[in-house]
Parts: sequence; structure tokens; C-alpha cells
Amino acid sequence: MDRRTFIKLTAVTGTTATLASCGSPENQLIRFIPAEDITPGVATWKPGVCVMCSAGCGLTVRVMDADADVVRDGKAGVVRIMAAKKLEGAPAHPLNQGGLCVRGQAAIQVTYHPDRITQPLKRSGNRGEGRYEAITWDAALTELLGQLDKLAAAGNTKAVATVVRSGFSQRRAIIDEFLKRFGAPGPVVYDLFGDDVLRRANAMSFGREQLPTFDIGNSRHVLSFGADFLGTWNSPVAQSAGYGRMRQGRPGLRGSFVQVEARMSQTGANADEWVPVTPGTEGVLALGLARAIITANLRPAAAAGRAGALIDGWASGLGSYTPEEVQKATGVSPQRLERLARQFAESTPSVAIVGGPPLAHTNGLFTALAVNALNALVGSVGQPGGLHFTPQPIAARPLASSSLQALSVQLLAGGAGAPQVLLLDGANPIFTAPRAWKVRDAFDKAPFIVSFGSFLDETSAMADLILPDHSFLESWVDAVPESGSVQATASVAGPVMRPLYETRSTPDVLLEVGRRLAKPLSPALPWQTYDAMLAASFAALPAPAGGTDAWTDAQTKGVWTGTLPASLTAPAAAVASDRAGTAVAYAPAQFDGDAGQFPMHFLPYPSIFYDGSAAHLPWLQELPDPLTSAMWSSWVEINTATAGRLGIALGDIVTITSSQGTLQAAAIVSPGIAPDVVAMPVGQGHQLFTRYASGRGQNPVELIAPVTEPSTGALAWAATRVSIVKAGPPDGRLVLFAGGMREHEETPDRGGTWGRGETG
Amino acid sequence: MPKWGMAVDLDTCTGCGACVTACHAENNISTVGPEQAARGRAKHWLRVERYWEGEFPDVRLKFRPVMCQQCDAAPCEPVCPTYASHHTEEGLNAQVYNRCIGTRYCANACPYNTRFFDFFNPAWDKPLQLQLNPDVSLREVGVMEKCTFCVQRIKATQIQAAAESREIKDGDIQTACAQSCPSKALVFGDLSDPESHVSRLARSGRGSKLLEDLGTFPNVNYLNRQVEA
Amino acid sequence: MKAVYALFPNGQSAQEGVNRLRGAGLADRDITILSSQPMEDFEFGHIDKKNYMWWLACGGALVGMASAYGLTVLTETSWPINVGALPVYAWWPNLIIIFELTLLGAILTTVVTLLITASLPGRGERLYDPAVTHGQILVGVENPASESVAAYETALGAAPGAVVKKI
Amino acid sequence: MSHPTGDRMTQDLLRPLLHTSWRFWALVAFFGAIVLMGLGSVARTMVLGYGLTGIRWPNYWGFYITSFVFWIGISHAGTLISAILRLVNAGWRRPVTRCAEVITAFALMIGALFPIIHLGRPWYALWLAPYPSERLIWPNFRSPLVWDFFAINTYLTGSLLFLILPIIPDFAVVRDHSTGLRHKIYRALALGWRGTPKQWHRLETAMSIMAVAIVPVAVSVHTIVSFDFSMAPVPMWQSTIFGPYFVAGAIFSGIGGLIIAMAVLRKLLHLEAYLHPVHFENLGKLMLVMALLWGYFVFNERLVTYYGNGPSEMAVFWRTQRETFAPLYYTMVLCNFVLPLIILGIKKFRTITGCVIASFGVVIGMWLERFLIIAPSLGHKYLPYSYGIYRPTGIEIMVASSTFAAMCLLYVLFAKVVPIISIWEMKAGEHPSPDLMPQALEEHPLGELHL
Amino acid sequence: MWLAVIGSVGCGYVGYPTPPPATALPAVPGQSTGLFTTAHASFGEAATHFFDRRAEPVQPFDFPHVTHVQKGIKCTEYCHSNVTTGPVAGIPGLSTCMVCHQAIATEKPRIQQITAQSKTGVDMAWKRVFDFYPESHVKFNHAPHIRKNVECATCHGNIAEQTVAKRNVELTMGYCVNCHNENKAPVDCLTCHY
Repeated sequence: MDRRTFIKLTAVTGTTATLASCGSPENQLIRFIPAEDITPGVATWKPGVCVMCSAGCGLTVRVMDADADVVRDGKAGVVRIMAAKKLEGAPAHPLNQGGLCVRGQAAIQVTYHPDRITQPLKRSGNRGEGRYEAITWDAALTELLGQLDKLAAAGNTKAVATVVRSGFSQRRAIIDEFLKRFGAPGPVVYDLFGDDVLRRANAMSFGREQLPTFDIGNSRHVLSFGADFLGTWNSPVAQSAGYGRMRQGRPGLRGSFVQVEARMSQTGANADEWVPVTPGTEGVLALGLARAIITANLRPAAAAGRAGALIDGWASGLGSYTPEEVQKATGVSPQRLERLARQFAESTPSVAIVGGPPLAHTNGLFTALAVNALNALVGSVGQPGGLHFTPQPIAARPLASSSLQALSVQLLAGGAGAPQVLLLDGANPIFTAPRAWKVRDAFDKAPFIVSFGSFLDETSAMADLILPDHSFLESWVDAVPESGSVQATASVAGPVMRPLYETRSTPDVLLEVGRRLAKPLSPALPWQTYDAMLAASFAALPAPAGGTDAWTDAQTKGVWTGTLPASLTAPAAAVASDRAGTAVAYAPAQFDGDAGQFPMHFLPYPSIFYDGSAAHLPWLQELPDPLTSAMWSSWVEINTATAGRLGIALGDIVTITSSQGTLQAAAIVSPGIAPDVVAMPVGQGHQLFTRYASGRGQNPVELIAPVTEPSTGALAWAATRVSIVKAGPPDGRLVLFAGGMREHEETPDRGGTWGRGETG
Repeated sequence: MPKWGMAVDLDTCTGCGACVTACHAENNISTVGPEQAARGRAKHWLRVERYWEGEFPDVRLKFRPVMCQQCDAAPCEPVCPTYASHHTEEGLNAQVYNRCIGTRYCANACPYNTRFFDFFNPAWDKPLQLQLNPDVSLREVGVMEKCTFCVQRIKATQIQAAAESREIKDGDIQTACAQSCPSKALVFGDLSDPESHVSRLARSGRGSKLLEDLGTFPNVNYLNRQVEA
Repeated sequence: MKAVYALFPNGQSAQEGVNRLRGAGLADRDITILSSQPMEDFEFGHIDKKNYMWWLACGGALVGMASAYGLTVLTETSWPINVGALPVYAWWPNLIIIFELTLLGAILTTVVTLLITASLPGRGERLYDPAVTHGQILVGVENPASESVAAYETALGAAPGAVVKKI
Repeated sequence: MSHPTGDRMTQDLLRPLLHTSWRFWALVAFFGAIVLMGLGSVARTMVLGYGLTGIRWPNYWGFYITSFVFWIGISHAGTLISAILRLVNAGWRRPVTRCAEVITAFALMIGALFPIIHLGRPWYALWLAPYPSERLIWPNFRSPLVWDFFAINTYLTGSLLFLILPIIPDFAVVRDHSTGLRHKIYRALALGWRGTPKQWHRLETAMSIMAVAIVPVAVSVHTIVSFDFSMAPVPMWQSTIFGPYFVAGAIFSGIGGLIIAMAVLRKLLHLEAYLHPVHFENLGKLMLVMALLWGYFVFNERLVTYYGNGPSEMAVFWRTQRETFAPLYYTMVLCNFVLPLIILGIKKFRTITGCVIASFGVVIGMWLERFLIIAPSLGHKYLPYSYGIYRPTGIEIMVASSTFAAMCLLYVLFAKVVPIISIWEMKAGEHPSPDLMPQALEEHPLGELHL
Repeated sequence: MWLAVIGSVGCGYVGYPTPPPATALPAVPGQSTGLFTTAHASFGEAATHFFDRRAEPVQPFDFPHVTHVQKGIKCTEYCHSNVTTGPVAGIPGLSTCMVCHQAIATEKPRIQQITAQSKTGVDMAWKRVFDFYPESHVKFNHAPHIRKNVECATCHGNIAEQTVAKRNVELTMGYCVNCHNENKAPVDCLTCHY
């Protein structure tokens, strides 16, 4: 809110605003008869499911009465509703066990967001411009049906493309089923920080093509390669809960934790030992450790089994990973390597975690396999305190999906083969995909785009038709967590409040479309509604101990958890035959841009906005970043020494250039980053994403080169080189909450340096 | 008569900031926007302080959640000319908004800087106000506000317990921050009950208090981070 | 009213006028002396010097002290509120209040006594002549007994530079 | 220039009251405009919110409290000095006392406004006063702000009476020299003063009693103002030296203000015959003494902090010595110590002009001193994460500077309705003629100030 | 002090640098606008609140409390039942009225009037009679008082004999505190203000 707003709203000092249960005596608006019977001032608690990321944590939602502004047949007035007031972690949920992360806490602002789309919209301006006019649901559905029927009539049902976010749920299953039965290809799952590399690696090492679950709570030693597992990666709340137990949950036993990464993440900040390594060489370090363990006869090489066999030279004792070689590559001294190896092998149960930047290199798969082998070597796979795989119900096997890059190519190619109808659900690829993929131009070529999103962002603003979904608090919602719990888990919850607006639950919309298609789906979708579908899928699950049946129990608890009968469990992934047997060797990571022109490694990392999909929530915008305490802004992190060399001080404006483009942002000088690395949080820099995020900060994705990990085609988002120069003095675009950076002055006689990094 | 207190385990705190957002959600703390935030008006009753130690590559980071320490000898109380800031029998450092005339003296006296002033009337873009918690009053312009140990939760539970004529068990009352903490680094409870979780933590060897030497007698115990031998 | 008085250019002659009036059998309290400044250098300037204002001021101070003590004690004990672990009735801070109100008491009493004893604001019609503030010194008798008026006139007129007036 | 006789005196001193030139209206208009702007700014903040000022977390006091302390300090010029001079019966005080006491009265009024202006909710300022209400709740007598309330009230009441009582005879003078409406007004004001020996005695006794009473009050007031700071556990605030430090500083800045005021009056009202170089010289010497005292206190404060080397204290210390506030800090030292020492220490410079220059320096320096006590400490309290630098905004600068205009305005108006030099006291004291002055000085370096 | 200011400007001291504002967006149809703020609407309102003046509430419909009480309906029975369970007594909406009145006394014209209105979906715009201005930050909870058998009349006066409720008890802080003192109830500020 700018100053003018403040002046406006502080027209007269004092206070009149009153909350629902106090009732405002001056309220002259019409009061409509409430649709539900309401006990004012008394809170009730209902289960919910968090949809902010793919983890699928369980919620307990506090519901209380509130006065909502409504317009009924032309008359503006207020009506008393039961409104969600606060989201808390569900204590009984196996994942988050009562806790909830920042994004989960702030998720409630999604429902009440002032810029939420309240009704079906038809594009009236140019694509991406964001100008729309309101239409009725009938008109909207007719339009969509028209498009689909046209394709069906032309027998070109393949020309429907869908883009969705990662994460699995029955909701997603409905989309998949709809597409399959319509005859369209499976949806494109795009997620900037996607973990396809790790899934593939796990498939090869352990036969499970999914993210691992870490039993950190029972580990004695955790060795993490770049994984921000306490912040944003995988299932952060579950992992944080485990971390808490690992540290202080067991009397007399405190687990230790070593983090290997080039830029200190929020997770790394908690490590007992922080090991900076050259980007792209984490795998080398892992194998260096493995070799040290084997040569010290702490573990037999064979113990690694299949995971080891995948590594080139494993059987022959990893000759090329001698401490000296490792030091050359990674910069970790032999002594330290030795110590880390002993620590890892001796303080069992220990577990190695890999994720994030190390896998975002051209050799990501190798790194993942190396760490897997390390885990296998110390026998932490499937053991308490080790690495597990959450059993997945059969239903949770997503359709094979093509890549976003491919889709973009098809669209740009145009012609008959190109998709004619594009369905968007949740994903914002235009913001999160590298420029070089030309996603915007591609979408611009798509004849007809439908978005089911609740907000106008860079991508949904391309849509010709917007069919807004309910908020996750207004509709049925479910999630099938891929990881985070040793036992199979499925979260589900009914609506906790009535829809505020003229929105419709997307699964229900698809089911209705399916029913109304001229050429019916074959076979037709068996369910009338989303909740019917949920009921059916949960009914199949075994009833929990003491519960009547899985469905009713799940509805009251908000979660089903237990052991899956073999009939329902998805079998181990058949490893891609082309790779089976063939061992993977280390190849130095390839970086875009030549080292002379672009001397620095560019490290975009997920911020508290994750990949930017949460940047529209004011609470998150004003939440001081854990490491920098920055609010409402984006910044560039640079090593103290490097900054000194380049004459860059806190808040200075710097220009960063990569082969893809250039951007300017404020610099934050930090001791917690390697001298040859420049880091920047992803999430800000939206051109169009509600009043809170639009035009705020810079989007580092625009600098990312279209380098991919060859075997999976996943974007290697950490494989870009950049140059950095000072562009000017601080201009106030960097807003910091904190004053000082250090609690104690290291050198008392130089008292003059107290309070370095003053705000303002 | 209970004596409310808190324990903060710096060894399990991961600095994620969930507690901060939970506090905003529970206590109707308004967001002030970038303009005001740049002028140092952002309100965070609970903040996670972070301090760098050492230089690259031997660098460490320290997180420390700081909320109102509910001091027994609170410097903010005697300086208030109108009793807006005073001590309750339950050991809470109360801030009575309607009595506050905005001298801001209490904030100066507070060594922890956990008191925040409302520079403007708070505002919410409709319909964000539907989220506001009716159990917590909205602070208008010109008053001081600060962490209350979620007194509304304490009151609600006490009244409920009285209605059901039962004793309040340890853990019945949780502040929003303690409730939300993923790694359970924050523990709230009754210090007058020697068996309560918080009391047991307070007695642990790692316990210390923030700026203890100022003689404020805080009721928040910080359990120091254990460093590898 | 009736009055007979003379205006003198300076202190000496005024003193002489006063003395002669005394000679004419008038008591000091019946002689009106008006000057535009205190006349410390002359005997007549010391008439009515004696007063008890200091004692009254002290009394006022005591009253102020007592009321301050009462105020603090009563208000703080009527609704005891604990702040910063200070005693409900804290001596040190309250001494400040007591000190201030004590001196306020003294000051106010002084002013009141001044106004009363110096009969300010003046009531009724009294003998006065604007020439006084022009530097003349007025010595005279208010409402003299008619038979002795002549005597006073001569007495006043005898002093050098005296201008005798009568109303 | 010969020694003015009683009548000439009356004429000279009444001239400003009886004849009004266009200059008067020009001044009133000029200062009035600035004051109105200041009031406008205050109203604006009250309506829109305190956020228009520059204060921020954690630095919650700024220009307003600085101005408060500054003006309360200036107020120590008058009553205190004139009271002391009365008690020691320094004859040279006679032309000085009233313009001094006027400064006190107005400076106090202005200063006392600030605690109200700076409130977040000024409309509740009444809650500082002890009055029975249905809420059954009273002010907290343990709060320094309530001490302020009582101290300032006592001081203001005392000073006003101290100023007004000796004016009564002068009102009588004006009464007898004026006609028409003015005559009626002054007759009312003169309370029927006649000038009997009794009245003179009572008046002088009253004045001596009040002189005795007002001195401790004056000292207590600024001590209590210093308590506003030293009672809070803030680095470099919690110091036992603050009481005397503040009092000394107050008198210091007070004399500065007084000298400036006298010089201006002397020029504007052509009072050369009454305000002689000796008065400025004597006050100048007083100020020199205070400058040395001030330097002594600052040295104490700084040295103890520096030697003690407490982390939080040092944080603030370095703020002022080397960092953000260093420019202001050294300006202060220059204005408060170096400048007065050079100008007032060297006899050649101790002229009226010299004294005035030094006084301006002191006034500026003392304003800075107050600011440098407040801003650096509040911005650097203990936990470095919560450090923050205060930056004033236009509104605060406007308000703070408008108070100076307010002072001038009130002074101009006062000089228009009251003889700015006490006529009767001038007459009462044997006024030494200028040509005798030098010798007198040779013998008694401090003129007639028998200390 | 001017030197102070100039000096300040000199070292870039006055005023804060401001971050760039967010870009303006095209309006999307159907999105709610406006701000919810604690600011007073007008000076008049501010003044009335400051002096705690209350206009006599004008009800849309003369609800006869007395008739219902005479019918033997307790205050806390149907209409204000929330008091027993929760903090808020609540003013019953039309739906509550219709619970009984779709059957009872349907022939009466006024009953027919409310029946008609209830069909429009617009509720009675009741004005609160007993309330605190937000400035007072009072968190009053009925339930404990009911449990301690405090008569409704203690704070709400003889509404049982009134038709339209009148505010004939001034709920000042003194009123509450005295009662609390007499009954040994807590007088801790946080009892009511938080």
C-alpha cells in the first residue's frame, strides 16, 4: 500500500472497525439472512489440507462467524457467514504433526485475497494484458464445450494440452482420467524446482521413482548435499519435525548434522558443520566419502548393492576419488573428508540427503546416484533413522507426461499437430520457465487457452477463458503425499466454509464437461462429483484401527494413514532398460557462458515464496527473510570478500548479466556464500500477480540458461554463469527489517564497525 | 495462580519463521506495506533474530526468536504514566490499548525492542479482514502493541475449564507461535508448576535468559544451541 | 472622600512632610504615603516593614506536603497495580511529587498573603494622584477631621518644594 | 550619553507601549505565519497519524522530545538566574531580570506543549492529571512523565507569578501615563496599586520568598527531565550524572537565549542606555563558567563510558564518535565548548557582538546535545538485530523550527504590552552611569555580582 | 538547530529512501474493493466516541420484549441462547423469529409483516442497544456471568417490562469494576481489556 492509501485510510484517527461478533452499531448496510445457522463468537475446528506445495500437510481450520460484504440482486449488504480464521497444523497428521510452515500459515490469505477471481471471465483485452469481462458459468462452459466438441468432431482430441503443478491427489487423478478418456495426452507437469532427477535416480538405485522420506527423527547423523530440507524442499514440515526430535527429542542423544552447499541456506544455517564445495562437484565429494569409508573398512563396498553397482568404478574401489582428487574438484581437504567419512559411517543410523542445487546441474543424475550409493553403503535404506519410500497407492501413478519445453516447441511449430486447446491448472510456466523456451510466445500461438486458476498471473493472463476454482477452504480437497511419512498417507477434507464467490470446484467442472460433451468420454467418468470420487477411492483403503471405515474416519481426522495392502501398492518402478546395468561415471558439470566473460556461478534458490507462486500473500511479503531479513524486495547475495573487491556494499544496486539477459537488483553482502557464487531468491519480479507482487523486485529465472540434465530433460537451473558489476548506490528498493548483522564485535578495538549493515 | 512462561530451544529452532506468520494470523497484526516497512514501521511481535558469526568459509549463523519476555521486573511498566503497561497476577506483562496514550516511553525502556507502535490506523484490503480474529482487538493509531503470550487463548481456556469445572492441564494452553512451530522449539506453559514441560526445560542446563544482567527477570528461557565437542 | 495631601519632589522633603504631620499629632497609620518606588533610604520608607509572610509561606508548604502525601497514598492504594516489581507505594518516586507540591504550596500562599495584606486588588476610593508615578512623592491625610485640616495644610506646606492639594 | 533621570526613564521604557510602528506588525505577521504552519503540521499529524513523522521502531523519540528538553532548558535562563541575582542582590540585575523571566515563562509554555504534541493520542493527555473519574483509575506516580507533569506545573505557576507580581507597579505607571481604553485596561491590570510603603514591603518580601522557593524548583525540574532518560535502561542513558549535567546544560543554554534576547531588545527598542556592555560582559562570564562546567560533564560522561567499555554502551559511543552521528557530535562540541571558550575567554572578543555570536553557538550546540542524547541511544539498544537509525521528516523540522518563531512572536507581543525593563526597579537601584563602568570593572571583575 | 538540519541533509540524514511502488493493475470484474480500517468515518463520529455519546438506537421494528417475557420465554432460552455457551449474546435474526412465528400468532398483522420480510431474504437491521465503542477494547464474555447467576437485569435493566429495549444502565468501567470488587471477581485489567 502506498502512502496515499495510508492518508486515505487514516482520514480520522481513532477506531470504529469492529469484528463480526461485536457488530458495528453504525452499520447502515442491508443485512441479509444468513444461509447457515451461526453461533456468534464461538470457534469450531475443521480438518483441511494444505495445497501450497506438493507435500500435502494436514490442517486444522479455526472457523468463526464474520460479516462478509455481498451483493444480492443488485443490493449491496452484509451477511453473517462462518469464515475460516486461522490455519494450524493437524496434530494427528503423520506429516506435519501439528506444525505448519510459513506458506501454510499464510495460505488463508489465498481465500480472502482481494485480487482473487470471483467469477468466470472472458478475455476482452490482449493476451497477457489482464483485461477481462464477466460471463456466466453457462456461457463459459458452453464456450469450453464448443472448443472440445470441435476437436472431438475433427478427431483431433490429441490437440488438447494441459499444464499442471507437481504433486499428486485425487483431484489430479480426475484431470488425468478426463484427459485419458477424452483421448488427450497427459498433462505437462512443470515445476521450476522439480525433483525429476532425484526420482529417476531413486528409480535406478532403489526401484522407486519417487521422492524419499527421511526418518531424521531417529538418525544420529544427517549429511545433506544442498537440500534445503528444513525450508522448502520435499516435505519441509515433516523433516523439521524430525529435525527437532533428532536434536533434542531423545534424552542424552543429540544427532549431528553436516550441510554441503555453496550458499548457506536456511537449512545450512542450522548445521553443526557447513561445508562449502564447488558447485557441481557434490557427487565427487559423496564418492570421496564412500571411498574413504570403504578403504577404512568401515563398510564393505558390496554393502551398497545395486545402488553401488550403478556407479562407474564402485566395484574397483573408486580409484578416481582419492582424497587429493576430491580436494582438487571440491575444495574439501583430505583431513576433513576423512573426518566426515568416519562421522557418517560410525554414528549410525545416519542418512545422506541430496536435493536442490546439486541436482540442478548437467551431472545431477550422477550426483543423486552417488549420494544414493552412499546411503546404501551405510545401510540406511529402509532402516529406522534412514531413507524410506512412502508406499504409494496404485491410483497415485500419474500419467507419463511430456515436458514443457516440448509443448512450447509444438505450439511454436503450429500446424495441425499443434495443440489447439490449452488447459492451465495452477502452474505459472511463463514466470518460472527460462526465457529461451519462449513459453510466452508459444502460449500466444495457442488458439484457445482455459485457466482454472484463482488469480491473474503471467500465465493465466494469457487465457481466453478463466473458470475460477474454489479456494481450498471452500471445496473438497485432498492430497496423496509422495513423501514425508514412513506409512502410506492420504489427506482429505471437506469444505470448511461456503464459497465466497461465483466459483466452481475444478474437478466438478471437468466432470460436468465430461457429461455434456457431444461425443461422450469413453468410458464415461463413473462419478457425479469430486467428493463421490474421493469417497470411492478412500472406501478402497483398509479401515484404520478403531475406525469404522476409512472414508468416514478420514473425513473426521482429515487424513488416512496405515499400511497399504499389496493389492493397492504401486510396484517398484521398472528401471528404464536403456540405463539398467550401464554404470554412470562422473562428468564435470557443464555451465552456460564462458568463465572469462561470466566469472560467477549463478544460484537461484527457492525463497519463502517457493517458486513465486506464494508471492501474492502480504504476510509472506512482509515476513523478514530468515537470513537477510529483507521484506517486500528481492536481492542478490554476494560474498563479503568478492563484494569488497568489486566495491559493492550492502544495498548497492548491481547489474547481473548472463548469456540470457541482464537484471538489476540490490546487493546483500553475506559471509555465507562462496566467493565465486552469486545467489538470488526466486519469487519476486512478477509482471502481473495481484497488487502485492506485481512489479516488485526482479525475477532471476530470466537469467537462467536453457541447460538441461540430459537423461531426464529437467532444467539444470543452477548451471548458468553470470557477471556482476556495481550499478549504483542504494536507492531504497531493498527493505530490511534487521539493523545489525552480528551480535558481537569480533574486534573490540575497532568498535567503529558496530552495527554494520544498518537499515536505511 | 499460574505464572506463564516460555522456553525457546535454540538447538531445534530452524529459523523458518512459521511462528512469525502464526503470530500475525492470531493477533490481527496488520501488514504495513513496503513504504512503511522501509521507514521501520513493520510490526513483528515475534521476530527471529539472525546473527552471523565468523567469516567464509568458517561461518555460522545463529537464529533466536525474540518476543516480549514478559519480565517480572519489566522496565516498560513503571515508566507508563497511565498504567497501560502493568503486571498481572499471572505474571503477564499486560498492555491495555484503551489506556495507552502513546508516549512510547515503554518502548524506549524495553531492552528487547519488542514493543511496536501503530503509526497509522491499520487497514486490510477487503475481504482480507474476514480473517481477523474476533478475540483480539484491533489496535488503532497511536497506541503501543506487543506480544501478549496470546492472552486471548489463556482466557478462553480458563473460562472453558471453569465451565467444565476442570483443572487446566499442562499443554492445554498453547500460544500461536508454540502451536505452529514445526520442530517444537517453542514451549509455552505454567512456570509455577514444577512438573510442566516448560518448567522442566527451564531447569535444564542449557537454559539462559536474554540480557539477564539488566535485572529484568524475563519469563522466557532460551535453551542454548549445543555445539559439537 | 475628603483628603488633604502634598506632592514632594524628593525623599528629603517628603520625610520632612511626614515628620511635620507627626508633629501635628498624627499617628503613622493615619498618614498616607505614596511613592513610585520603594524608599528604603528614608525613615518613612520603613513604616509597616514588619510582617509574617515567611511563616505563612512555611505553613503553606506544610499544607502542600500533606496534600501531596494524601494524594499519592490514597490513589495508589485505592487500586494497587503492580508495575515493574516496584512497591505499590514507592517512597522514592513519591518524594518527587511531595517535593513539588510542597514548594507549590509555599508559592501560592505567598502570593495570596501578598494580595491580602497589600490589599490588592484595591477596593473603595482611596487617596491617589497620578503625579506619583511621575516621580512625585505623595504625603497626606485621608478624611481628616475638618477642624484640623488647616493645621495639616500648614504642616505639609512647610516642607521645601511641597505642592499642597485638597479634595 | 548622560544618565537618564527617572522621568526620562519612564518615557524611554513606555515608548514601545505607547507608540506602535509598522515594524511591529511586520514582525507579528512574519512570526505568526510560521507559527501557524507549525500548528498546521501538528494538526495534520493528529488527523492522519503519527506516521507522518520520522520516528520508527525502535527509535520512538525524536525531534519533539529534543525540542521539549531544549525549551525546558532555555527556560532556566530567566527565573533561576534572576532569582539568584535577587538573592545575592546584584544591582546590575535590575534591567535584566524581567526580560529573563519572560523567557522562562514562554519557553516553559512552548516546552510543555511538546510532551502533548508527541503523544500518539494527544486527546487523552488529560490522563496525566490526577482527577477522579468513573474509571476509578489514577495516574501512575511511579512514572517520570507524571513527575514531569507536576514539576513543570509548579515551575510554570511559580515563574508566571514571579514574572507578574513585580509588573503590577509598572502597570500602575502605564495606567497614569495613558488615556482612553488603554488607561481602562491598565487600571484593571494595576489592581489599584498605589505605592504605600506597606505595599512595597510586602511586594519585596514576596519576591524574596519566591526567589528562595523557585531556585530548588528550577533545579528539580530539569533534574526530573533528565530522569525521563536516566530511568530507562538504555545504553548511555542510565547515568547518575544526568541530573547535574542537564541542569548545567539548561542554565548554559538559558544564558545563551537571554543574551540573544537582550541584544535584540537593545537594538529594536533602543535601550542602549539601560542594557550596557557590562550586562552582556557579566552574563558572558557566567556563560563562560557554564561552558567549562558543560565540558567537564561531557568529558566525565564520555570517559566513563569509554573506559567501562560495555558492549551496548560502546555501540552508542561509536555512533556519535565515528559513525552516523559524528558530524552532529563535533558540531556540538565546537558550538558548546570551543566557540564560547575562544570568544568569552579572550577579553578582547567579550563584546556585545561577541557574546551574541557565542550565544547563538551555544543555543545550536545545546539543541544538538539533546538530540544526540536521544537518537543514537534509542537506535542502538542491546540487540544489534533491532538497530535502526532515526531520520526526521519535514513535518518534525517544521514543528521544531516553528517553536522558535513562537518564542519571538510571544516576546514581541509581550514587549508591546509590558515595559520590558522593570521601571520601578530601575529607579530603585542607583543606576551606575556608563562612564563610571570601566573603573568599577577593574576592581570587581564580576561587576556588582558579589558572589 | 538549523545547522543540525543542514548538517543532517549534508550527511544524507533527513528522510528515508522509499521503495518503488507496485505497478497498477487493470481492474478485474467482480473483485471486492475498498479498505477495512479502524479509522473513524468523520470528525463527528470521532467526537461522539470520544465523549462516549450514544444516539438512542432506532429499531426497524418495535419488538415487544414484554409480550414474550409474559409468555414465559426466558431471555436465554431461544432468542439469546448463546449467552450460556459463548461470549456473545447475539441479536436473533429473522430466521430465529420464524422458528416459532411460522406457526404462532400468524394472524397478527405484524407477524405477517415479518413473515413477508423473511421471504425477501433481507434480515432485520437491528441496532445494538448495549455495546461498547471499539476504543474501549472491552472483551465482555457473557457465559461466566450467566454461570455465576448474574441476573440479565443487573446490566440490561428491566427489559422484561419494556417493549423496545432501552439502554437504561450506563455500562461505565466504574460500574463493572465496583460489581467485580463486591463479588471478589478479578479486577485485573486483562480481565476485560485485551
